[in-house]
Amino acid sequence: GQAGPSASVPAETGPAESAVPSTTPEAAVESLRAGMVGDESTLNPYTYVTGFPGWNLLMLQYDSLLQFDVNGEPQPWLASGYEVSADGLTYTVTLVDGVTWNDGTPFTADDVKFTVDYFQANTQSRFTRDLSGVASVTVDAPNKVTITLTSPNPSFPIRALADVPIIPKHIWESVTTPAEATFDSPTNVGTGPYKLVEYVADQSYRFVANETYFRGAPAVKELVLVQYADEAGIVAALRTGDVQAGFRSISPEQVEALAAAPGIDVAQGPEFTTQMLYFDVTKAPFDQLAVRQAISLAIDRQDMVNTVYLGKGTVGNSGWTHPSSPFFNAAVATTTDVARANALLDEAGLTDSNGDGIREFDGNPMSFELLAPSDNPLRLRLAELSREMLAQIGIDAVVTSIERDTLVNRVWPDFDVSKGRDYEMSIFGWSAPVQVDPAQITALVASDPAVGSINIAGFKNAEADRLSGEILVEGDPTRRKDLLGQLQALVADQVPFVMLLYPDGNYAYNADAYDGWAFIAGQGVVNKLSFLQPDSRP
Amino acid sequence: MTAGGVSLPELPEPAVRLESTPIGAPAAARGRLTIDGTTVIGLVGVVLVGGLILTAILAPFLAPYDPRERVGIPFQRPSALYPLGTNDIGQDLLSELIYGARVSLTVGIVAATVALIIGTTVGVLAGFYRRIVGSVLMRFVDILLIIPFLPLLIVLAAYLGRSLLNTILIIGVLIWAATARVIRSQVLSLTQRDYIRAARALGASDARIIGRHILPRVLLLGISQFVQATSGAILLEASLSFLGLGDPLQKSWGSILYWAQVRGAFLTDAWLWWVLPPGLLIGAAALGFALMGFALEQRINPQLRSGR
Amino acid sequence: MSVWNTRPGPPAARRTKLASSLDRLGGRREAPDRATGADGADSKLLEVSHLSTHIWTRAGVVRAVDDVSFELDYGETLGLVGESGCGKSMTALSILRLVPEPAGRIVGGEILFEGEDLLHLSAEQMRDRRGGRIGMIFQDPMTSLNPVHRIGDQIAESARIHLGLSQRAASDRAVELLDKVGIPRARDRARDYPHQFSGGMRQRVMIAIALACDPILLLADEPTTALDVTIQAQILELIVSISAEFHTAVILITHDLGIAAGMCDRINVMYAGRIVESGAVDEIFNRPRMPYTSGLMASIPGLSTARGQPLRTIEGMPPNLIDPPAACRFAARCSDAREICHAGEPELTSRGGPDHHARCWGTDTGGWLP
Amino acid sequence: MRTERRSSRVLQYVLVLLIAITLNFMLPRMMPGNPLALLAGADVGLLSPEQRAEVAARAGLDRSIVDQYTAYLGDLASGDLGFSYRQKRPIVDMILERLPWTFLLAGSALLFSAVVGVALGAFSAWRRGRPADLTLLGVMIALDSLPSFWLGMLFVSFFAVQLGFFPSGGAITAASSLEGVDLVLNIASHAVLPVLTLSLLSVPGVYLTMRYAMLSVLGEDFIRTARAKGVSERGVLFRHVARNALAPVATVLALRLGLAFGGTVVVETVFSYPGLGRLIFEAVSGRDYPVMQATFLVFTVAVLLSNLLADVLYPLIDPRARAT
Amino acid sequence: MLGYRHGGLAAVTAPVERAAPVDGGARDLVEVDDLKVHFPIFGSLGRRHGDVRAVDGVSLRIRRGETFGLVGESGSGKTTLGHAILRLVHSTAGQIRFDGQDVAAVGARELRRLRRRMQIILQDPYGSLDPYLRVEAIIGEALDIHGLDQGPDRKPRIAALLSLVGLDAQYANRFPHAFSGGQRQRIGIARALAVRPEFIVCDEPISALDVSIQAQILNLLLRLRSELGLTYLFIAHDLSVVRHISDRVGVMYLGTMVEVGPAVSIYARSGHPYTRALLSAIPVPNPGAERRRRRVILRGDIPSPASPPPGCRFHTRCWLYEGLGSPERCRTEPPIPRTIAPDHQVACHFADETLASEVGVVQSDAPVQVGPLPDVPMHGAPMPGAPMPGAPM
Ligand SMILES: Nc1ncnc2c1ncn2[C@@H]1O[C@H](COP(=O)(O)OP(=O)(O)OP(=O)(O)O)[C@@H](O)[C@H]1O
Ligand SMILES: Nc1ncnc2c1ncn2[C@@H]1O[C@H](COP(=O)(O)OP(=O)(O)OP(=O)(O)O)[C@@H](O)[C@H]1O
Ligand SMILES: [Mg+2]
Ligand SMILES: [Mg+2]
Repeated sequence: GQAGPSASVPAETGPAESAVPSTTPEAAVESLRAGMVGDESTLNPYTYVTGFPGWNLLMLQYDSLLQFDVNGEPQPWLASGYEVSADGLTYTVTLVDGVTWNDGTPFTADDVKFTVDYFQANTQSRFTRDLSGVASVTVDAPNKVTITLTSPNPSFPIRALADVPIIPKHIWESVTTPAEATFDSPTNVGTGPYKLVEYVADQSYRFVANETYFRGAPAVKELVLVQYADEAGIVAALRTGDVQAGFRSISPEQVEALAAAPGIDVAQGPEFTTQMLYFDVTKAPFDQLAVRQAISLAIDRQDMVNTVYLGKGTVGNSGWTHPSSPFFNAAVATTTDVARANALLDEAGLTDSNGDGIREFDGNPMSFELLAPSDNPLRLRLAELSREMLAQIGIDAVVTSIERDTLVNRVWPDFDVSKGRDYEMSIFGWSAPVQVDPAQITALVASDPAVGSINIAGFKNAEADRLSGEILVEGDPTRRKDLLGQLQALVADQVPFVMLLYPDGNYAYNADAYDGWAFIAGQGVVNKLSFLQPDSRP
Repeated sequence: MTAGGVSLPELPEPAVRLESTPIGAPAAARGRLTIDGTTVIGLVGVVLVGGLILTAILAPFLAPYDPRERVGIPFQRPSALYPLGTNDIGQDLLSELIYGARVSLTVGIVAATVALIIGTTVGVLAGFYRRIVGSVLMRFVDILLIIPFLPLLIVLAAYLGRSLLNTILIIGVLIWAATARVIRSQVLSLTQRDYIRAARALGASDARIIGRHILPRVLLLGISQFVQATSGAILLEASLSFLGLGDPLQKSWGSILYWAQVRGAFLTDAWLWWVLPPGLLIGAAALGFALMGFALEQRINPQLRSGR
Repeated sequence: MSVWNTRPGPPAARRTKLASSLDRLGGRREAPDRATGADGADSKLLEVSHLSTHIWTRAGVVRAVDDVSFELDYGETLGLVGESGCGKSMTALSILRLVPEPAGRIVGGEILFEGEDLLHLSAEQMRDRRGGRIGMIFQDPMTSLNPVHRIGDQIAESARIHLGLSQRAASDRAVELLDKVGIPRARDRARDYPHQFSGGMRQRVMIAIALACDPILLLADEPTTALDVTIQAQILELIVSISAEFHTAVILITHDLGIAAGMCDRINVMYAGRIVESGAVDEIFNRPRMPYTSGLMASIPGLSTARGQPLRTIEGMPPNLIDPPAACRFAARCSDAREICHAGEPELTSRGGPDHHARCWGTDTGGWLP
Repeated sequence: MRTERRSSRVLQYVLVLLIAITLNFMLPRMMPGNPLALLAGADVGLLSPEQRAEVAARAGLDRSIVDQYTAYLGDLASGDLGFSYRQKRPIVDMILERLPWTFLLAGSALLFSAVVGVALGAFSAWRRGRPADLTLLGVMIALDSLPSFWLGMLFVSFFAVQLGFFPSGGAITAASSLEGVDLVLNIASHAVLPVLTLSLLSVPGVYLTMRYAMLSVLGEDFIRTARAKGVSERGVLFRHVARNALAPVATVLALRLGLAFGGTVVVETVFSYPGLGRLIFEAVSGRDYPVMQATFLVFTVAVLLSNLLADVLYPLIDPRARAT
Repeated sequence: MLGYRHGGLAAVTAPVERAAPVDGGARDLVEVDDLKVHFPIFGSLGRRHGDVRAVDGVSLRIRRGETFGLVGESGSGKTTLGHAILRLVHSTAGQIRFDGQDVAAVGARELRRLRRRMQIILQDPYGSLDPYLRVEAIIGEALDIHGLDQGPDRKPRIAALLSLVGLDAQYANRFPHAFSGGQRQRIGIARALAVRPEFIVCDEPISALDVSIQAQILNLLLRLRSELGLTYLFIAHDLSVVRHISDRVGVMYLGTMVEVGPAVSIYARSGHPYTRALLSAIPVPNPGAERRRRRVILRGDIPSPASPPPGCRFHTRCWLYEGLGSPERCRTEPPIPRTIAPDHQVACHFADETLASEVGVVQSDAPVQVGPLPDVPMHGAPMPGAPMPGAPM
């Protein structure tokens, strides 16, 4: 699934092209009902379920030290500012004054130190990971903390300061097993713009506005989230007026139909999730560069965007990075050329010697199993289209639809790339954070499992390893961008995987009911900015 | 739920007798109308099933396009070119529907065959070797019948993965229990028949008695069970496919509905040409087999024919 | 131990204690004098004439009862004997208009019961006769009782329908009847269900049901065939004593000539849907006029037949009732058959005694009818 | 003999329950895929091996299968159904929250189909062989042949989306502070479509059972006895035929009660109804082992209880089964 | 092997091999000693609730060439006894020897050989033929199992068997449903005869038939016996039939043999109150005799064979017991069989009192002459090879 973004996009990239008109609501909306899919449990840092929208909803009640603006750049929030030491190891953070928890207790630097210590002591996969590089936190003053890292980490503000919710010491210090503690209205305490007042499992959440929010009272006084079994449920409810917004990206085929419905608008924008075609490059014939390049050339990415996503997506760049990313290397070209692909294969001696339309390698037909997750219709369709396109270059892809978890287990056994892999080809993709933090490209290609933790293709390239090492420690933004550009070019040339496309986010809502949505690139409209008065937004 | 398909109820120990009514003894009273009605019902079933089987066989000649080929732009409304419009990636829906008959009917018939084979074997063994083998087998059948069916199906489908073969096997393996029960009770009563005793007295071996006297007798009953199981299996395949537990890449009626569901067709006008036809066809196929099964059962079970 | 003599006494009018007590209980209408009938000595209790009942089957129309006529006097016991499938049960069911519909239908004739043609009664009126004036006992006591109702209630149901008794009165009456048919501890047993009774006891219950409203005619369709020989004797004794006591006329259907000989005043022998011989019991047994009747009797190894000697037999089997021959229906099996026998069907004509009729081309004197 | 019969019956149920419990434990574990993703959240791939091991240990997944099994049995015995991986809440709570909804759906549907099915079945048997019977029979068999999800989809599409008569999903308008009659009406309007779908699909079963049972009773000898007693057609039909047909029909209905639970899976999915059926489907697709086990168990117990009910009911209706 | 083509009827069914009696022919063909057959009653979980004592300590001898008649009420264990002799049910205790061989002890192969020498004819002519097989297959099965008359011999042999029982050979191609009850019973007899047995258990072979047909079958059995030298165990509940065909008669009650003796002796001077009751209960087709007869009606029903009454099993229904003032002996002490006439044993404490009673004594009435009897030779005399006249259909 998707995960909440924890990285920034540069200022020059606008949010969504079809930017939501930012009106200034004169009076706050009394109540808004939105549809969602799947239960997110009691919505505290240890119990929320998914990265999206779980984390996004969690952050309605909690705040982090930094907050993304609509352009996706981290801005001061609970922290009024921070300074980084020259060696990149020490962050000195100043806090905003006068913030209180929604139970009335004042927010102090102790809460920040407590939060870091607590997440380090009690594993919460995302936040513990974010904070794993922190050596120590010291409280310098009630509004000042110093955070010391073990090694320089240029991504620290994006991945930790703007991502980790600050939790109240006075509540959590007595909690020993956070994942099993029962959280309810009195214990669900945060500094955020909303307070969760009612949770009916599998049915609904009710948030009420925190009228004394330090950035000003929210524009929507009551927010009700209604759970539906699937997207269709939300769409039906939007049409019948049961809800006024959908907290889930609508699939492409519904966009036009919904946009045409009276009163309903659709906010569209880039989301940084990816759809990719993977192969096991440790196995013949995918270990041959010509084969990989031919496959990349054979795939008509535009056709996929048009057919499967009905145009609601961005064509994949062969260098992997989204064109909207500030680190995008515009020099990396993506081409479709079936003739050249065939020529490449012919040159490599992989010809169709028996005339059955399928090429052979080492006497074996180039026929491979192409895995696609059975619960993801769009990926299944991408697999079908891939089969069709590969057939043109004499490669026979047999599409096998298998259980998502089975697929993951074969492609990525035990989530540990050092354990090898058991597949030939697969449609796969990553959640938004992987794309948002530009440094994550190293995780895709580095051969050292500690760095290339999601290198599920088994790609191994000395140049890629070298570039990766440098990117991870380079503090200088320009130099870093240059290194990232080099790595993208290398990926485009070596084809460790085929980047197919980036789907768009499409959020339907009833504009008559509420129109103040803020679309954060890579994150969509489900965020606290959407509910703050425009002047309260960063 | 669609669990057993047509649930012709199983009454405690169904008294199924196959003997032709002895000459001279008053035959079970039969209403003329009932007989005619049963025949009509059976014929309707035969026509439905026959029509669909013919469609499946002649699919390449009947379908305007190759259902795997993208022949138009996605989500088209019906037109002269595409009588039922196109699906989400531009394949012709009518062609999918016609080819879908192949998968749906195959799954139904083969799964029912699997069930028939297992059910008959278990039923005959349990009925013939009543004591130890029989009670062990029947306890097993009891358990199979008690375990919540759909959940088990879902878990098995998830475990075994998606392929046509697996779908067939899962359905077949789960629906034989009912057949086994019916067959067993028939065998139990058969083994009490005098002609079995006579064969024993002649020195016939068990194998001979089963092969020559028992199996032919349960065959008709087995066929009626088979026909009804087919109806159930077709519905199960559709349900599994719809829940995404079948193979969505197989062009079956159930998977057409799956795609209609996941691509939101029933929220738009498309339900008329994308949702309605496959559902009706599933219904028609299940109905055809159910009607045939019903008519067969009426013929076999004299209790049903009586009543004055 | 009870040792008894089969014959009821001379058919003198007797009202029993039970019968009169029932009258008191139910306050039912007074029956006409049962000895002679309402209209004097002339009229019969039951006059069946030209009754035909057909059954439609896939193979064709089975003429189960084909132009059957007979009479029954008040208090008389009439035996209906013949081979399986000859139409005995259908005849009885036709009288009650209980022929299995819609396959079976009475297609003609008239059934005068106490002067009324039953075939012209409304369904409502007919129901009133069933179980009221006419009781019936069926062959298989194991299946003829409703398994889910208490014995007492099943007996009481009749009484409630026909005598309009209250629940209480009806169940008292049921107990009384149970006692009458020889069920010990009747009051307790009335609360039992049929499966708690043995075959013989169930047949007693059936008799109690049939007698619940003091019927004037009892139809007994093979009431003992399903029972063991010692139980058979018990039931036969019961029927005899009850019919004598209530002065009920009985039509006893049986294929056991021994039973017919012991129980009946008159015998009708049926063959292939027709009555082929009828007469007083002694006439039939001592001077049978129809080769079929004598053949039947000769086929039974009696205590007086020579042991180990071949018996006389009737070869072949009865004709198909869908398409019976236009000739004497027995001709094909008759060892004495002549040309005429195969040519046309004889009428049921008077033989010897005034009340002895036979359907045979042969004459009393051994000659042949023209 | 009677008590012995009963005790052996109970023994049989215990046996089935044990096997079901074991199966429930085994089946989820036989499934491919790793529950770690769920336990650790979406970012599992970014965890270090040590962190992963810790997460697994917290869920007891590091122990041997035998240990896990005995722990599972022990917890069950103490009424503890475990903790959801996904929702991180006691499963007992989750099930208790959902049970009433499923009861509402399954119960109303069963009631509805029982009344309609029995009435129509009796009618059909009474008019046996006539056009009315045959028409009804055909309609019922046809209804029985329709896929439930499809019918549900059409209902949503037609009654909810196109016509807007009923809500398209859910059990109650969420977070609406309704009270009294409004609340009841709200719940009722949400239940109409799913109940209708479930009912339409279970009416044929009841109908066919009733018709079959009545027809076989009609052929029995004792019906002839009743007629010979002068019982009216109505009396025959009600006092004798229906009374005898009741036993099998009641048995089938009791058994259906258990099945109705399982039958809600598809309908609850189509109508986003927050019942047990949807819970199990969600648990299966989310690999929430403990929830799967617990819901399986609830379904199994439901079926067992309904079997027990049928066993208790049968002798009450059919005195022959009361044999001493 | 004798050729069916050359010999007469005897050749058709003569046993292939006839073992010489072990001790010079003096030995009885069937010897049953203290036989018990109990059927366990199982509960729902396979628990045993008790036993139905279908046969509970029966001893009898059947001599070569004789017909032993067995009567008794339903459930008294007649069928079970017959089945036990053929080892169609397992005997719980006791011994059964056929021609000196212990039937219970032989192995499967030997059992097959034994079953060629003994056969059974079943009561229900409708249930005893597989309705799915043609007559040829039904009779042929007997031949196939034992590998008799295979190949070209098979067809004519089946035809010969059919004509032996009075059926047209062309019927071989028909299915059983095309036959009447009597004809079916003939097919059943032909099947039994196919293996050329010496001994046949006739388990109520005529009870299900119409009177007219009963006589045909009885005649056929009589004829076969005389021609083929068969030994019968003839089970019936109709005493007059048993008397007609049997040399000796055994009377069973609730799993025990209460009286055994020559047929004539049993009918003339029965020493057991139960036999007397049975005799008195037979209705005879003679109104005069019926009118004069004194009957004894037994009270109550037959007790359950699962819990038979103690002492004499019959005492609960015994008319004599009542008449004698309910002596305690009858309730406590099972009667030991004793001889009251040559070859005639009775198991009753008060056999003498019974003998003295008039109850159930059959008055010999003048035979009802109903026409000339067909000219059929007497028992034992050979008969020409033509089938019976007047074969049906
Ligand atoms: N329901 C029926 N359908 C078809 N034929 C029937 C039916 N009932 C009876 N018959 C036929 O009607 C004829 C007369 O039947 P009926 O029952 O009156 O004979 P029966 O003399 O009572 O014989 P049994 O001694 O066997 O009772 C028989 O030929 C029988 O086959
Ligand atoms: N296979 C069996 N299992 C259990 N009980 C049996 C079995 N066979 C027979 N019995 C019981 O054994 C007793 C004797 O039965 P059997 O058939 O030998 O009696 P029978 O004298 O032949 O009676 P009938 O005259 O009815 O044929 C009966 O109570 C019967 O219920
Ligand atoms: Mg009859
Ligand atoms: Mg017997």
